[in-house]
Amino acid sequence: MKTKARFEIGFEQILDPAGQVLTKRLPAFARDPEEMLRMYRVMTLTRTFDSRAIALQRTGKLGTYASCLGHEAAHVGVGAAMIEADVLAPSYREYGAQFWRGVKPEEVLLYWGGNEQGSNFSGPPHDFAWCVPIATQTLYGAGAALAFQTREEKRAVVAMLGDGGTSEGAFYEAMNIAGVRRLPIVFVVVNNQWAISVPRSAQTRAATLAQKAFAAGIPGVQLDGNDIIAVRKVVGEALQQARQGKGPTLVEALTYRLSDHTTADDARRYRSEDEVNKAKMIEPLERTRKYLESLGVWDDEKEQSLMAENKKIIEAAVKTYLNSPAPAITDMFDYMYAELPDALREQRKTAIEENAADE
Amino acid sequence: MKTKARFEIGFEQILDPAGQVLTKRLPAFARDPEEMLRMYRVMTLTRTFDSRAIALQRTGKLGTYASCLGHEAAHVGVGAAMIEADVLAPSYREYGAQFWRGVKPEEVLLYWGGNEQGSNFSGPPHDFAWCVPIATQTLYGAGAALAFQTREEKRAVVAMLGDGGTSEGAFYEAMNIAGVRRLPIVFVVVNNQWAISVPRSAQTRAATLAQKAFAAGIPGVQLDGNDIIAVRKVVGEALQQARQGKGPTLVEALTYRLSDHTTADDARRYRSEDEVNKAKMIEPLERTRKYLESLGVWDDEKEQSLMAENKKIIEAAVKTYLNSPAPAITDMFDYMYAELPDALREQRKTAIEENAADE
Amino acid sequence: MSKITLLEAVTQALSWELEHDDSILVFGEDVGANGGVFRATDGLQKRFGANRVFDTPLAEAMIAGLCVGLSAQGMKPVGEIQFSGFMYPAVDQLVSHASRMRNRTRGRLSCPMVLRAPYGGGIHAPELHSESMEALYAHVPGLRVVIPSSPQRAYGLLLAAMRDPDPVVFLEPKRIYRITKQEVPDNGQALPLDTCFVLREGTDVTLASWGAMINETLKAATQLAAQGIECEVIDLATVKPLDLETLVESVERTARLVIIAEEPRSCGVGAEIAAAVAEKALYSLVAPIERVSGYDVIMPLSKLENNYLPSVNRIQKAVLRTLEAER
Amino acid sequence: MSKITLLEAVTQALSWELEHDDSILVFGEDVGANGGVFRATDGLQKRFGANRVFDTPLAEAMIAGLCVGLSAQGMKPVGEIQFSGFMYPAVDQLVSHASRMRNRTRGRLSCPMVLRAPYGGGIHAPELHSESMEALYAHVPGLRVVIPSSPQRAYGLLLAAMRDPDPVVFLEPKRIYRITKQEVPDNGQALPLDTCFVLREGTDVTLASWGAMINETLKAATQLAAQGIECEVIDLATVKPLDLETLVESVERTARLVIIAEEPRSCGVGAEIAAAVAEKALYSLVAPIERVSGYDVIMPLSKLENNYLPSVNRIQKAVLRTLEAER
Ligand SMILES: Cc1ncc(C[n+]2csc(CCOP(=O)(O)OP(=O)(O)O)c2C)c(N)n1
Ligand SMILES: Cc1ncc(C[n+]2csc(CCOP(=O)(O)OP(=O)(O)O)c2C)c(N)n1
Ligand SMILES: [Mg+2]
Ligand SMILES: [Mg+2]
Repeated sequence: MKTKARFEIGFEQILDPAGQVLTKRLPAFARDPEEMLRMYRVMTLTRTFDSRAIALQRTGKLGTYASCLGHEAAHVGVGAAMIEADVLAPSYREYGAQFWRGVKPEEVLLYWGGNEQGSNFSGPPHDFAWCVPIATQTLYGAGAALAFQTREEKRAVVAMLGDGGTSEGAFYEAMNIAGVRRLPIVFVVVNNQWAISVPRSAQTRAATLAQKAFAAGIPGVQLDGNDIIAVRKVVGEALQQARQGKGPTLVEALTYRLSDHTTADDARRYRSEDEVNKAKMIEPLERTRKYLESLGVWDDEKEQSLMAENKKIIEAAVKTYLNSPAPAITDMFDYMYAELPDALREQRKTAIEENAADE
Repeated sequence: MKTKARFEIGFEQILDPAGQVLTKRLPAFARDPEEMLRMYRVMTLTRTFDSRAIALQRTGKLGTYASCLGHEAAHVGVGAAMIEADVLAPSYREYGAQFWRGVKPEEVLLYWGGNEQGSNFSGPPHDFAWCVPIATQTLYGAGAALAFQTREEKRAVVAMLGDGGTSEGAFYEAMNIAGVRRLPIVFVVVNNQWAISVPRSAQTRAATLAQKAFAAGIPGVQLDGNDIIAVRKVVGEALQQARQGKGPTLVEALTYRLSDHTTADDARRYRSEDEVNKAKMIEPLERTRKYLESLGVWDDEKEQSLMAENKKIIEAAVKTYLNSPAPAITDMFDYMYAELPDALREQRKTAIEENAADE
Repeated sequence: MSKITLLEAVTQALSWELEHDDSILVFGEDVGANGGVFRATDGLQKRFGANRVFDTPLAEAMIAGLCVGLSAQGMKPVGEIQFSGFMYPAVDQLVSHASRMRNRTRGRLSCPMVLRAPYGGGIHAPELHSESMEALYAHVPGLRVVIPSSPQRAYGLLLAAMRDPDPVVFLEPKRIYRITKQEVPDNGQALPLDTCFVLREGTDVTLASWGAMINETLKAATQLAAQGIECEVIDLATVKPLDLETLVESVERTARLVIIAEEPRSCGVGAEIAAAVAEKALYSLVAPIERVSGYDVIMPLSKLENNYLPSVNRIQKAVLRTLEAER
Repeated sequence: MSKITLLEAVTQALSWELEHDDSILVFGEDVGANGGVFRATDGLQKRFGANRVFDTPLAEAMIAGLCVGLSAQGMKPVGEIQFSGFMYPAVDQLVSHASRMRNRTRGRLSCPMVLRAPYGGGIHAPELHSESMEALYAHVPGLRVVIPSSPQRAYGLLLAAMRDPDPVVFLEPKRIYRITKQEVPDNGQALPLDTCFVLREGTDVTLASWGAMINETLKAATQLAAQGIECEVIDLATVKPLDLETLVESVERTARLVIIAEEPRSCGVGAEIAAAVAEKALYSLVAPIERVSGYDVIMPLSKLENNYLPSVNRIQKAVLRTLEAER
């Protein structure tokens, strides 16, 4: 048999778990302490937010919540790699990327608190809201990319999904159309090793998720998703390529879901503490802090004051959230169509009357 | 960047367009003139059938019909590679494979003539019927394979689809589950270069369709689909592997759709005669005949008597088809459920009365 | 002015809007060089270029997903699903996103998109090429479902759909794609959505229908008129949201309603009309509302498809039953 | 005998059938080690092994496709879709194959499969976790749609579904998964499909409902009884095909019908019941049939979900309206 075609998957890592730099060619942003600090701030803020959100849920003040513990480098790295004009099509736990882009913590809380207003957020108005049906965001992400390509705008889309999401047909269809039309889109698979209780190994026999790109004839690359420098660099370059009309990329970011899947889940049912503890050893914040320390711009005191500042920000957000008004009953009708159809008028009236009667 | 994984796609061809053998290691069946003749008979019968079916359609005696002109090696090769206990999950034009497996030409005509009885055919009773919604057969094919695996039966499934079908999400989901559970299934993509009017090049940016296997971590191989020896050999080996619990394979068979997509299509609207003429030069029957001649078992006289025999068989089938009774009105109710639910009784009565009134 | 078919009216509407609105994109399987398997997009790629009118790979979820993403980002996509029987992979994007984007984001993003598909039986096509499953989409909150039944309404309603700020599933009754011709001025004038069209006025019984069955309904009305029975014929046109007012007003006058549809009976659009009209006008009804519909069976292949589709005769009999009925 | 919840009744039925029928396989996302996100399959993998109870990759079309292929080849698959809001990718296999296999092959192949999913609102879950879209499946010819409303019926109907020779979509009202407990003898006894259950007899008005709303319906009936109004409460249980006979017989006695459902109103199962009952029993009705249903809006997130779901109060008011109505 002749060989017809050959392929390979590369792996990028710049900052190792000890905060050591593994390359001589650091990207410019990584040599800029200000920029690194900016990222570290959002990463830590995200973590503070996360534990506060879980606490709110535990005390009945928030609905089911999907933690992002351990994903901070992958998420914030993606946010930092984007320009404002780009569009983020997230799944449901990429708060780090969204905070970077201007979404407010209280808006995330509103969403998980069961108020649609949370999705009318302060991030870029063109960003998509959270996407619950797994992997479907990759398809409308491709549609958004096609809009920019058609209008010849120098903008790109980041569609984010999980390791589990790579099993959905939608994901392949999205990569395929992106490849065919060279759409300005970067697919970021945040491989946190688990899809609720299903481990990565049971999700597919593919050795890497990055190689799924070959199905669409687009480039795929794997990287250390706990290394924010690698994430921002690779995703940033892919986005640049995309904006320049050079087509899509699939990026697989290896990380680990340190929390339960959501507050409705109990991960002890299906995975060992041991595995989680090992993953904690290579989590993203620690190595970033060490790197900052190695740059000479960080110390314990600064760390403590940052933590205090983060706490203040999040507490203020929680307060805003808890004080925010309940949505109006009529909201459930008034955003169904641009204009309320006659057919809904009577139902809307019934809902108002019902509510009055209940009170 | 480090290299994490490498892949390659092989290409198999044994019989070139001139009927020359390109290998020293011919498979046993290819050295057996009887077996080669058996395949040639079904290939030519299929072609005779095909042109007769088109003629029937043109004269209003058949509904829309999907021609298989040029696909005979790919189809019959697959049929010949299977054992009776295997299950075929075809799309809608693999009559060659089906004839080999016992489906009668008149049954194919019944189907395209608008009579469901055609799908209650004489092939293996476990074989699936024709599948209209593209690529969906790959998923139930995987389900069938799981049945055999669960019952520890030494049987495998062949799911056949087109180049266009490889763009559907269902196909990737099917390969993925097949990979995960090492299901006994072989996916055969008959790449005839066109999906109605959409050329292979517009379907995906992937260099080969075989490489789509990498998305599922299963082996993929490309072959000359006009070379029945390559088809039967590669698919046969893949099936053997599958039956032995060694997992699935994706096979891409390169061929060319020499006809319109269906009788409802006019391919002159979107492709050049030139391209079609070139494809005719490498079609599958000619080279098989030449190979038979080189084996010393074939000549013009035998060819003529085979053609006459084929014609007789097909004319008999056409006659049976044309004389077959129309389905009963009640058929549309009586196969909906194992037992007719009360809710359908009245509708069934209405249909009978309506029909009486119309006459 | 020369007369055109419903199919040509579709092409004419697409053409007009492509010409007058830069944000319109038309795409789907085989819509480019081939001009669509029914030729609904014939000549459009040549005229407007392959950036605006193009073939996609074979993937319906993807076509719908492109529509969602494009429309949320300021474009006006008109996706084609080759036959409505292949729309099922697109259901997820329609139900989970297109219909929800505006509500989900409290108006920040929306999906002004059109998903077109030929639908319905009667052309002796293969399996899954002849179904009438409009009720699946009509049940989904947030969608509009529009079905034209004449060249003029095809033109006017498709223009309206393309200009509508919300997602529209536009189902084209392929059985009448080429059956009747009408003068259809190419003036860019849309017809209103969410509105029934009264095609024939009458006093004895109201016939409500939509899509290709409008033809049989009008034929039945004509034949009944010869017997002195005056039917009011109403074309729903937008089957979701429903223009109930027009229907109820008519039934209050005629006291009788027959609903004619190709769809399978259970939980169909016909069920909704019957339920809603009876709610509003029970005391006006002197006879049970009749549903002359498809059966709750798989749409048969061609040999039996005419036994599935409601006939003129069946409509007439239903009308006569409502006239004979007495409280 | 100790009492169990509806959820435990589901587990018990799966368990029984796994034990007594080798061809049963149970699979879906997180059904293995995790025992399902609601624990419906808790302990089953341990007991019956990972060959018979297993996790699949995350792909609903695939889960449905496995069911189709397995059942066509002699197995009895019970697939789980984690929430009915994620069933849309599975619609294609359900509509294009599961519902058609027997008819397509004139009985040669068939699909005795069950596709289970938790459904409905009221547990303050995220988006797409609370919808009631049973009508989508009820509209599809060839499917059975079964919805239990008590532990006993969950056990008996799920056993029946697993033994049925045709495909069943089995929707489990998650709001009442853990609300009531009943004694449910684990004796492998199935209940009949295609049959309504009369939960309370009454003479003044018929209340037809299914799923979780049965609870509010029964509450309303109890409260109304205190006012001397006797409601007959009927649980549909199988919403397709419909046991119309029981419904019509009841309405002929009570002359009034109120339908209570969580689903969006338009083209719902409620519409079919209203239309079908009015067809058969128009002259028995002294009041318009009332539909107390969800609205034609996107199921709201938790803050408003109770404003979407029909309340006991709303049911009572509808009943009183039918009692006040007069011809
Ligand atoms: C289409 C669909 N199926 C199932 C679910 C239920 N569900 C929510 S999250 C999840 C696992 C997702 O895993 P992964 O893609 O790896 O993302 P992660 O949660 O790990 O970030 C599942 C099965 C869903 N939301 N959507
Ligand atoms: C899901 C679905 N979408 C669209 C169609 C309409 N259609 C029928 S055949 C075809 C092209 C198929 O091309 P390919 O997969 O290459 O198979 P081929 O016909 O060339 O054998 C299309 C688009 C369909 N049958 N099913
Ligand atoms: Mg994951
Ligand atoms: Mg092809």
